[in-house]
Amino acid sequence: MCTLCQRESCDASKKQYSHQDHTTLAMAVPETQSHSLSRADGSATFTSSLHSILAAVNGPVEVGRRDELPEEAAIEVNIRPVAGVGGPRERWLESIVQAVLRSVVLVHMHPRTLIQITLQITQEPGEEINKRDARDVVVIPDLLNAASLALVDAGIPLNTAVSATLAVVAVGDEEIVLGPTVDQVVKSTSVHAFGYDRQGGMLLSESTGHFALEKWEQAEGAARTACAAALAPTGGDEAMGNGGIEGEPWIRQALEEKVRDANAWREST
Amino acid sequence: MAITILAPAPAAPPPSQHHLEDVTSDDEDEGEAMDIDSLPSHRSTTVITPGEKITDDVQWMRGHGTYIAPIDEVTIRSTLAGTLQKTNKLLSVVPLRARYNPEIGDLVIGRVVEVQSRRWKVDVAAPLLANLPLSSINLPGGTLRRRTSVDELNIRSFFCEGELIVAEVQSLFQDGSASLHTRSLKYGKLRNGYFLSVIGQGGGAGVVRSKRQIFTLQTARRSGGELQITLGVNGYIWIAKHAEDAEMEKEVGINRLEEQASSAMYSSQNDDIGPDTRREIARVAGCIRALMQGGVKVDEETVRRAYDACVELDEVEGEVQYLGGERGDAIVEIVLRGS
Amino acid sequence: MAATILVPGEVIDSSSLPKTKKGTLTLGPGLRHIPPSAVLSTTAGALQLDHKKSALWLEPSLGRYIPAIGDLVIAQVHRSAAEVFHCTVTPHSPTVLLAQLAFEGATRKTRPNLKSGDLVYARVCKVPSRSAGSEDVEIECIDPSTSKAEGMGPLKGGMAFDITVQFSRRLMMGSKKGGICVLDDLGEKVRFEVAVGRNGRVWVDSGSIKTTIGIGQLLRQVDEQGLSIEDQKKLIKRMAKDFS
Amino acid sequence: MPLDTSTYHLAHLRLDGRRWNELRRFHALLSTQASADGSSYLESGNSKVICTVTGPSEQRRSGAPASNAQRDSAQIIVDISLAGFSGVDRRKTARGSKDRKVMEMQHCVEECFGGVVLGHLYPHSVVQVNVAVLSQDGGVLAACINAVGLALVDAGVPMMGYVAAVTVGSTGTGGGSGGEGEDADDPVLDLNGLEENELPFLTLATVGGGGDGGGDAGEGDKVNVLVMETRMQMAKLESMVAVGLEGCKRVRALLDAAVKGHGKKVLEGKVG
Amino acid sequence: MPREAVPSNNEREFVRAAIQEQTRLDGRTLDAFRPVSLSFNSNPNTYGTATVSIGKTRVLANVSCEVAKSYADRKFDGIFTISTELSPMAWAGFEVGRQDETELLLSRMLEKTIRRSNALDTESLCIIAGQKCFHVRADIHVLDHDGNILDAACLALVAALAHFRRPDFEVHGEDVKVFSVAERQGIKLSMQHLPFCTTFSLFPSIEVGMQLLLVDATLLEEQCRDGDILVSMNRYGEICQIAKYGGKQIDATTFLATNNLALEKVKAFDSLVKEELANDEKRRNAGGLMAELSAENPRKPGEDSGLVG
Repeated sequence: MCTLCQRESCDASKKQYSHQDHTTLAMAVPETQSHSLSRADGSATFTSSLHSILAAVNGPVEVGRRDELPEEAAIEVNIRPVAGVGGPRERWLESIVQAVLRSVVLVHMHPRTLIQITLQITQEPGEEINKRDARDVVVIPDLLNAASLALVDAGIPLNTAVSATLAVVAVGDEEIVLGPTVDQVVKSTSVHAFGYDRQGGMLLSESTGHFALEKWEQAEGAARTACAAALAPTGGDEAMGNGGIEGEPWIRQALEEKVRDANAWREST
Repeated sequence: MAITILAPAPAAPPPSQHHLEDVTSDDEDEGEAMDIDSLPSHRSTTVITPGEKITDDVQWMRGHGTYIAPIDEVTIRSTLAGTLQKTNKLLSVVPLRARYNPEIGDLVIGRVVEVQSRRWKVDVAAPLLANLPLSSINLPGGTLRRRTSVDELNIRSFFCEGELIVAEVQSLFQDGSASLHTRSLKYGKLRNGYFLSVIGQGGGAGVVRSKRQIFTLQTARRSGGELQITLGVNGYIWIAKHAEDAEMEKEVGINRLEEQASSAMYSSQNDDIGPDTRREIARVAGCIRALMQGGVKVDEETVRRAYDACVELDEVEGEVQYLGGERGDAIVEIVLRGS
Repeated sequence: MAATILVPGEVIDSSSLPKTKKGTLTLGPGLRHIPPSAVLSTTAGALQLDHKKSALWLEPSLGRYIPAIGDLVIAQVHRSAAEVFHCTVTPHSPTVLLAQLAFEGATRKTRPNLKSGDLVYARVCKVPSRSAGSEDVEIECIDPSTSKAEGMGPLKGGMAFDITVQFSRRLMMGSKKGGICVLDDLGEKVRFEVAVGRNGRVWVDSGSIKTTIGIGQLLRQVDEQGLSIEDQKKLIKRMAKDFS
Repeated sequence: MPLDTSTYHLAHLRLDGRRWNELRRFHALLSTQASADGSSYLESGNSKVICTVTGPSEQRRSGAPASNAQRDSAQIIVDISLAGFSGVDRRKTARGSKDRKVMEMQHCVEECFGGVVLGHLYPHSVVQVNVAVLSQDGGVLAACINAVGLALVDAGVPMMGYVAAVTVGSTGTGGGSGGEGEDADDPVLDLNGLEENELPFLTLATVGGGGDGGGDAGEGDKVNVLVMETRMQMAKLESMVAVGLEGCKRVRALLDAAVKGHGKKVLEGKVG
Repeated sequence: MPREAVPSNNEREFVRAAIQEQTRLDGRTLDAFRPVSLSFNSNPNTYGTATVSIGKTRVLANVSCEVAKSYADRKFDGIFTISTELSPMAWAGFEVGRQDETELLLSRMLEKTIRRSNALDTESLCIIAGQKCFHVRADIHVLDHDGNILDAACLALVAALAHFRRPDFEVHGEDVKVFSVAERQGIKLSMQHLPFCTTFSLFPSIEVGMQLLLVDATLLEEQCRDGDILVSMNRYGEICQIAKYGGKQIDATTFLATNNLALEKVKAFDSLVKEELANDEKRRNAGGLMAELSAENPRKPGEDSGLVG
């Protein structure tokens, strides 16, 4: 997280810091914490430069008759905003996240059950973004990342690991910024949310704002590389994409650390 | 600190049909523990109320409607409002009114509310639904016929949801719910009549267990024919046209009779019932309602007496269709006078 | 060498698969087979291999307990039906079935009278599978080969503690393989009965409330803090004073 | 407008002419609704409540079967509805969605009788209680509790004793600034609607036997319900509860008289 | 639709027997809380987000505010609403969108403890009488449920309210200018007192008919108890609310005991909130940025009281 930018956004009158360190592929590494809750089967905290999200997964649990599917597990996604009760915006976000997760979770392995995912937004940017429709799109990658980490923590069988990121096109120089700060979102012409599976297959794409197709392609390319990087094997020299991998494989690191912690006893015996 | 609480100031009670003393210092209230030994061996006539101390004498055993206070584990207290009944050393409280509690051998009328794979769930006005297993009914084609899987599939052809049956309580489950049977010619599906419920009418009356729960009543009108009245112990009553042909068939021989009866047994079709019969059915129902209203128990004796009284009053004071209100009171009065 | 750590959806290199004569591999939790020969991870974990049994699986198994045949579990009776008890193995999951006759010496007349909320120690004997056409999980309190209880049956008294699924697995593995010595070491100091369920529950009865609570706290502490054998021994030494 | 308590101190009388320890007129009837298993009608001053009891009867399985664990005792379900004309202001309430305050009252009555009814005698069954508040003038919760108790007695549902409920208020320094003027704190019993709006008050219910009449030491002094929702110095509570306990005893005697009177009438009507 | 999870008979009997021996599963005494911690969101821009942990129980309270139209019948008051919604995140037994008993009681208790007791001075939220006012809304998110969510929620909400800063505003005739955080530092809400709730659980004592009181019950203890007494008060010993809904009957004198114990706990909560508020202030002031900002926009004395009138 860039403390400079955070500080700056609170004081709009003084803009003397540049964003050079945030341009193009380099993105701030989000903070994650696995199994942050005691009751839920799986949980994760995910903090990006914009949001902080707490995800909890319960499942497979008993499903109500109405939602029961004979051949697969039902997936229920619940998004709760930090202020106010959920409305149409949350229902819409839920439908997007649910659609992605349905394609990722191996639903046929637990037929006639329910996998319940609750995403609690615990911190979100203030009014600056609220006024724009970008507010809805910016949260999607964070929701997806949080949900997928919690699913892994809950041991729910998955088709693939998931990685998502947000890309914005800056006003003026039309630079692509990944994992932007509040300020960068405010000063952008378009906002794009992308999600990929481990092979780089696209799972999600939501955009808002004015942009040319070519800009979108550019953003998509950057996002794809960054997402692949997030899942890239640590220490491996596998080349992915055209250029070298920039950014840390933060998702893989988070997962590996978790596995290592849980398996520590094995090493000691 | 001694605090005295003043009783409400007496004021004119609101206009209502029943006038209860607002506050009574219940003049002849026993205050102390009552003298149980002096009680007659049947019921006492004083009302006991919930939580009231019955005795702290250890010689008594607690029965229905009582509990032992956990404080001293000796005192027997009432849990109901009712009268005390003493059976040898057993003390129980008979409630002024309560829902029907099934007992083995009770003749009950019930309504089928649910059909399950091998049994029916029957509402008999008890706290829990009663069970009627498929194995406890007479199957068409003779009592000796084995139950087959076809019968299980055709379970609705015997009794369907919403239909009324008359049955006997065969056994009780641990939770107090009843298991019924209809393995007798007098039991089975009810047709050709009128259903009446006297549960919840209160007053300690209602249907009482007696020697005969089913009886026929010759109506005053020739064209009215005979009526068959079934008084379910659970407070459900069925008043139907008496099936005359049943008498005739008795001579045909047992086997044949069973075959005959069984075919009709599960029919849901009503026979033709003449207007006079219908009127008499309504009259009996009116009489029973009047009895309930007057807080009189319902059994063969009182029903017959009420019917006679009704006919008599019709002759003396002119025929009245509605048997509530004054006419009802008059009927009750005659019934009570006769006893 | 540290085990390979996989994230969901990775294909396991065929060279690292155990060699097998018969050509059959046994896949454990966290893995799935995609015909013809690909083996994929379904969750994050370290790849474990057993060349003797030509088996491979991922460790740790995370999340909610999923019944597998042969597992010993502590189940809670939910309600009784005509022929079976409906039991819960993990809260909020669909109930599993326990036949009323699946107890040692049970006949139609002498079947155990279990009430809602009672605990049983049982073995998973059937899991849903499309090939077998079964939809429910079934458990039993009897070993069908010997018709004996073999330690299974209703658990009376005592206390059931919740532990993690992973920890219950280690407890079952014994002190050597699982790296947990608390039960063995405690057993030398105090008398108590214990039943470990793979579903993340452990039942303890020592006859004394204080001792039972102490054992429960000890287990929880070892579980939550992931104590090493040495730390466990130290902890027991410290707590042993309270027990005596 | 604060309650004018000046005259109270002079005459020791309240707005409606009662003394501090005086109950309002109490009128109770049993078996008022023929269609229910048990019913009651209760007036406490101008608060009027009607109550019916259905059951114990089998739990209706709605939707998912056996979603609830088999209950080993009867479940009491209370539904309270405040008639639209019962209060001073004719506020239109949204249909379907119940006021949380009313739901809290329902919960309170359910819990209150859950501890008194011997429910284990009726496993997996339901006692449905419906209360209609026809007129509100203070002590509505207390009136509901008293009425439900009578209706349950009428339905023959076994109970450990009566539940008698009453409200107690405290005059003097109303909300907040306690400390000084302790001597001005006088408890007042059975508040009417006006008093309830101005004074801190609590609703108290105790369990006790019919014949006790307060004779047995300790018996009947067990508190079943205590609900208070106005800000008040904690020092006041003791005297209020003490008055409330005595008030409950008195109410219990009134309830008992109503049941005995009803019972007598019933027994007279009996044949043979 | 997850079925309700009830503890087994073994657990129930054991917990109750242990409490009769004055022991609890986690080794606490009957009148001890689990470790209580309170933290505020460290983001310098965010005010009014407080997280409270009591043992494994965790509750997040978030206070937000917007300008709204005042209610016609309460012209001089602002609007203050509290919303509680339980989700399966905290416990799989909570259903989405269904109001259950826990939720009902939680919302009623917060309402009575904080709103009805006027902890927040709603008159200070008025901008133009009868027209505009602030609508302060508090959202309670229960994140992890291991019993005693009420005490935790109450503590979190009070702390969040005390921490929150509403935007400053200026009135020019009919026009209202509301300043964003960037323009002017927000203003603390006017809290009249800080009420807290303490929940007592009832368990049977060895003495027949007597009860033991337990504070801060875990979820398992809550499921095994005979009843509860909810007491809310502030540190001056003013009771805001007492609720004992039925359950086991208790001696009247028990309430005196609960009040005294509650007062003790409430004082501890009170100083915890004040201490953490001070810590937070210190942290925010570390850079001197806040000091600088507030110096730029000194609040005029009596600013808002003049507008309310």
